[in-house]
Amino acid sequence: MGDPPITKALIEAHGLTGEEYARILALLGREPTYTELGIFSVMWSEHCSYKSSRVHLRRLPSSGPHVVQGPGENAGVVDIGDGLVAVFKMESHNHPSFIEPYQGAATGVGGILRDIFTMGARPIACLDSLRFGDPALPRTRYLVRGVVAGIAGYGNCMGIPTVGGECSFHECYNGNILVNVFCVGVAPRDRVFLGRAAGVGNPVIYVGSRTGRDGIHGATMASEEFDAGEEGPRTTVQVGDPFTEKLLLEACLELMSTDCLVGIQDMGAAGLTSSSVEMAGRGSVGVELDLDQVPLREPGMSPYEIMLSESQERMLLVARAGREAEVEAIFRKWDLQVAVVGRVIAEPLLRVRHGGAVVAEVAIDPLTRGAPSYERPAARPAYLERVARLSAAEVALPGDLGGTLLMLLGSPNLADKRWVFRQYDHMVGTNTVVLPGADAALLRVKGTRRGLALAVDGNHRFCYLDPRRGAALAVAEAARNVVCLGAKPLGVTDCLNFGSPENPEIMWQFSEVVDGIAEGCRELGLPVVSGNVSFYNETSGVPIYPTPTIAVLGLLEDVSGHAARGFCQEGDPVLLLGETREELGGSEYLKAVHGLEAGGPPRLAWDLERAVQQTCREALARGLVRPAHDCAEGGLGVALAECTFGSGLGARVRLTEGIRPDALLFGESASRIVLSVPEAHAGEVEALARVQGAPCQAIGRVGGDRLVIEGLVDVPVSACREAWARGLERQVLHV
Amino acid sequence: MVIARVYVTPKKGVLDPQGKAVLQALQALGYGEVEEVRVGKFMELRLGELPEAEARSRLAEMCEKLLANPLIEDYRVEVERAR
Amino acid sequence: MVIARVYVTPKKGVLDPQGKAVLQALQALGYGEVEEVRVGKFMELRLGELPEAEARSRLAEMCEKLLANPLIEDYRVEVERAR
Amino acid sequence: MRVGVIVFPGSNCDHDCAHVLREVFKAEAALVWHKETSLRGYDAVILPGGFSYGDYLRAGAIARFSPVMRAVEGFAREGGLVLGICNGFQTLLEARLLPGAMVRNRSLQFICEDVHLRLENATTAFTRAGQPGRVYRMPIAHAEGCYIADPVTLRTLEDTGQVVFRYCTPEGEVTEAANPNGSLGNIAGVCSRAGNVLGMMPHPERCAEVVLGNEDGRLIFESLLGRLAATSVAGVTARR
Ligand SMILES: Nc1ncnc2c1ncn2[C@@H]1O[C@H](COP(=O)(O)OP(=O)(O)O)[C@@H](O)[C@H]1O
Ligand SMILES: [Mg+2]
Repeated sequence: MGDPPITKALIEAHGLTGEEYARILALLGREPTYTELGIFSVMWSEHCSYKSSRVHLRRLPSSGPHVVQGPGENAGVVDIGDGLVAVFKMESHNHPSFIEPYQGAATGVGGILRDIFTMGARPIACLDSLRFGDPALPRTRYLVRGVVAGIAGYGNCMGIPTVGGECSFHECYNGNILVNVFCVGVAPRDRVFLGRAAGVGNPVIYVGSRTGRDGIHGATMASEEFDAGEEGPRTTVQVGDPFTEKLLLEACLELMSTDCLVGIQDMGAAGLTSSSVEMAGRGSVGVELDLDQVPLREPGMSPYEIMLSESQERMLLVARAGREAEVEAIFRKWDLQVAVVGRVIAEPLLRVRHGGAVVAEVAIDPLTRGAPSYERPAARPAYLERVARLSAAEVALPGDLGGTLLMLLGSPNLADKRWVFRQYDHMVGTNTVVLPGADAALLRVKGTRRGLALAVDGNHRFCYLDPRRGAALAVAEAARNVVCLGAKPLGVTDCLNFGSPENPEIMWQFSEVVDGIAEGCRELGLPVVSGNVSFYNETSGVPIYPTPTIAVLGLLEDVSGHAARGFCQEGDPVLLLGETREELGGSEYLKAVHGLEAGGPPRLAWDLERAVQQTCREALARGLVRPAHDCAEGGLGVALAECTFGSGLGARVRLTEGIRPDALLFGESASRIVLSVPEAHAGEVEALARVQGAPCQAIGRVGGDRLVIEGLVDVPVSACREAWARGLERQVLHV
Repeated sequence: MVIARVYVTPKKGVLDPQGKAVLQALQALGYGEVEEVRVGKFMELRLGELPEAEARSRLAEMCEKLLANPLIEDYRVEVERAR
Repeated sequence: MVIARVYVTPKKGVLDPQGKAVLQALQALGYGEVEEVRVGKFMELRLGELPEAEARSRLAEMCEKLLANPLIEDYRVEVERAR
Repeated sequence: MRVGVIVFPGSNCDHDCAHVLREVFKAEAALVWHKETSLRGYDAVILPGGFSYGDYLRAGAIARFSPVMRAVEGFAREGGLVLGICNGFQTLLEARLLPGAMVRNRSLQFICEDVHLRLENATTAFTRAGQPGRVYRMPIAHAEGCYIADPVTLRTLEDTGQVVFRYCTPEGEVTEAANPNGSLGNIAGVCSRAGNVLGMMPHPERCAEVVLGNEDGRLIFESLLGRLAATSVAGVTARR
């Protein structure tokens, strides 16, 4: 079976434009071989080359005193003290999860875990950010079940707890769900490994599972939109094997405790091709591969297939020459494949042999730094005019605000997500101090007194209405969530999910979102140390809403000093930090009750945001506060109800702002935190707020078994809890 | 009454982690003669009274929709009329 | 070469939550004619060259030891000589 | 006094168990690779939770044939203390060191959450620090935790006090609603006739530290280490 001739159709099928192909011809000075065409196509795919996003991502701040490794490696690294670093990153697996939810989500977890342990860090936690379509569609239910089971199936088996995340629903995801997974690991600061080849003559070693025909062209698939009618390309489903990955994790960490290793990288998208090329690129060397040595699952695989396979649970590493036997012994011990498949060479090129012949020889630079990079045209979308206006007159005030509160609490986006996270082992590793369901998760770092607080956030509706402010709000909220546990935000990773970059309106959204994130990070002093871009999230030309997912990692010096969960003491004063304005734009309430997605998202004043965060953190650090809870989707009404769920203790509250009652209860003004504090400490907290310049009002007291917001709402806590606890099952899963 | 047996197996070329683990376990147990294992599902369904042809076509539907995952699995159905 | 097929099913009287779930799902999908479902495992093994009788007895051992849990599962083996 | 924690390929609570033994109880603990064939020098053995061999086929089915399991069988036969937690329990069942079997949770889903347990037998080496009838809160995390056994076996277990823990309400009532996985008789843990082998689905190692907000799991480790200390003082530990 010979290679197909290089035709126009074949070039197109590889997602390469005429111009790009012309560049390949010029670079090689000849026609590429079939294998070379495959290599160019995956390396120049949007997924691997970031060709539409690179020029924009540069605008993100990526340095800071804690940063040990910024973007450009498999994951970002920040210093967390005591000689340790946190290694973290987020990845999307949107397209594969839409096609086969279980395996797509499972292999997504597998991929991000490898990104973390490839750097020498033992993963200690995952968080998942999920977006599904209309809950009324049977397919949504099927996808939710499959994705959640897939994340659970992989993460649980690996023994990495999934400690938090988000899960929401909107019809814009009917044809493109989002599955973004964040992972963090911890390593000694002086034992961080990089994806770098070095040392001419050093062996290039393949470890893990055998290579099969799975996922060939996964990277190009992630760079194309789906066509109407079909449920996506059918040839690329990869099946995950978490058991093998667990062995791979242990074997890699064992290897990393020796001094055999020079560089290592997982084989993710574009498999052997991207791992070898990227390692060579970072080390400014070349790599020569002999494909006859690659462990195969099926006989007769062509060099093209071997180079492009996306079989899971594989890593490529460069070891010191002469230490091959030690490396082999470790991987054999763990029953894994291990084979020397090549050498580091001085000439900066990738040379691939198969059956004795050279089947590809390409310079490294044009595949990495020199890959195409586009400043694609951007244009402000027309819809923005239409959705900007929101006239208060259009929004009728509900007659029964208590009933509205119950309805909101039970709506899919606000309801309890226990059905999801109870399928995740969130305690394995015995580090999880604050379990899923809080503003952020909290993990202790063994061997120290420290804790890591983790939160992921993103509000697609805000980003739809105003991409820049929506993105900034996401940064603010994720940071605020971490602060609600008393932690200091240290760094950010993101996952940017968008439609086709070839559409100028999408490109505009993207550029605005990057600016919004950059602004938020600058204002809060946070570096973006890693991230991921997922374009082409559209079906039949209908794109998803622009959806950046922001993850913030925060550090708590003393993990035992974290806040309580919910109201816990009868009689405690309830304080509100920040201020409630008449802002209904983009709220969950407008959408759920009035079917409206309009108006501008809430304003964001950075001075106020910082003052609120500072006050909260300082008050927690001094032990003045029992719980602190961020006020976000669903507004103050929902935030207060959420505070009652733990203990069942209610509250009586009086709100005095002279604004529309629905805005008062359900508006989503930014920069607000609800606190309850022991009576004796209320004055000190108020004084702290004054010093910081944060508005702080005593709005009521904890107590009773009802949530009373004077003149507006008077409902039993048990009714709130019931609506909230059963909402997901009732409205999404229909059980 | 109709009894149907449905056999679901991983598609050729698709990774079968279970099969791989069972193969290694058998070999470690001394069954070196075993060269390959694929692990799938076996389902027995009891259906009410209905013509065989209809049963077959209904079963094929059930497999496509629920019993098998056609993206990664093959299936086979046997139908038998009982009593 | 010997091809063996091993069918493992939950013993009668043993809980089969998977069977129950599949039954409910099928009925909800409109397949009201389905009255009972049992879900088990189906394994295909390829063995090297060995006499059929020996293959059978070795396979019975593999089932007793590993492939099935005789406390809760029944098994059945089919052996076929290929090519 | 030395506790061995067995590491099967796919074990993932091995480090957690060792951590509690070493850091919380200052006891000596060693990880024992599944290819070891001897348990000489250990005073007790823990089979930890996780997904040995990916839980492929049946949970614990493949691990049960690991070389070390021959040693575990011998160790148990001679009266050595063997504790199986979650996947370790499943492995002990597959190895027939404990009676009965596990099938999938009736919800067919993996469940991770705190449950309440009523201590039914406070005479075992693993529960002697507890009070019978007391309610403990511990997390479970499993997909195959529905314990089943034939009626005769069940009867015997009940009659001989081999049921050590039962799922219950916070008040200690054994009800259907308090049963997370469908286990017969709400059984969460059983011991061998001689009492020296215990299998339990809940994870005591996940709730043995103040910082994790729950210390109910200390019961198991305090009992076990207390027993070992007592026997070693008495000089009976000479075994092996
Ligand atoms: N949105 C982003 N913000 C910051 N860095 C990013 C972003 N997207 C990608 N990066 C960085 O670009 C590099 C390449 O991305 P990566 O997702 O690792 O590629 P691959 O999917 O092939 O592993 C990584 O270092 C990553 O952290
Ligand atoms: Mg990567």
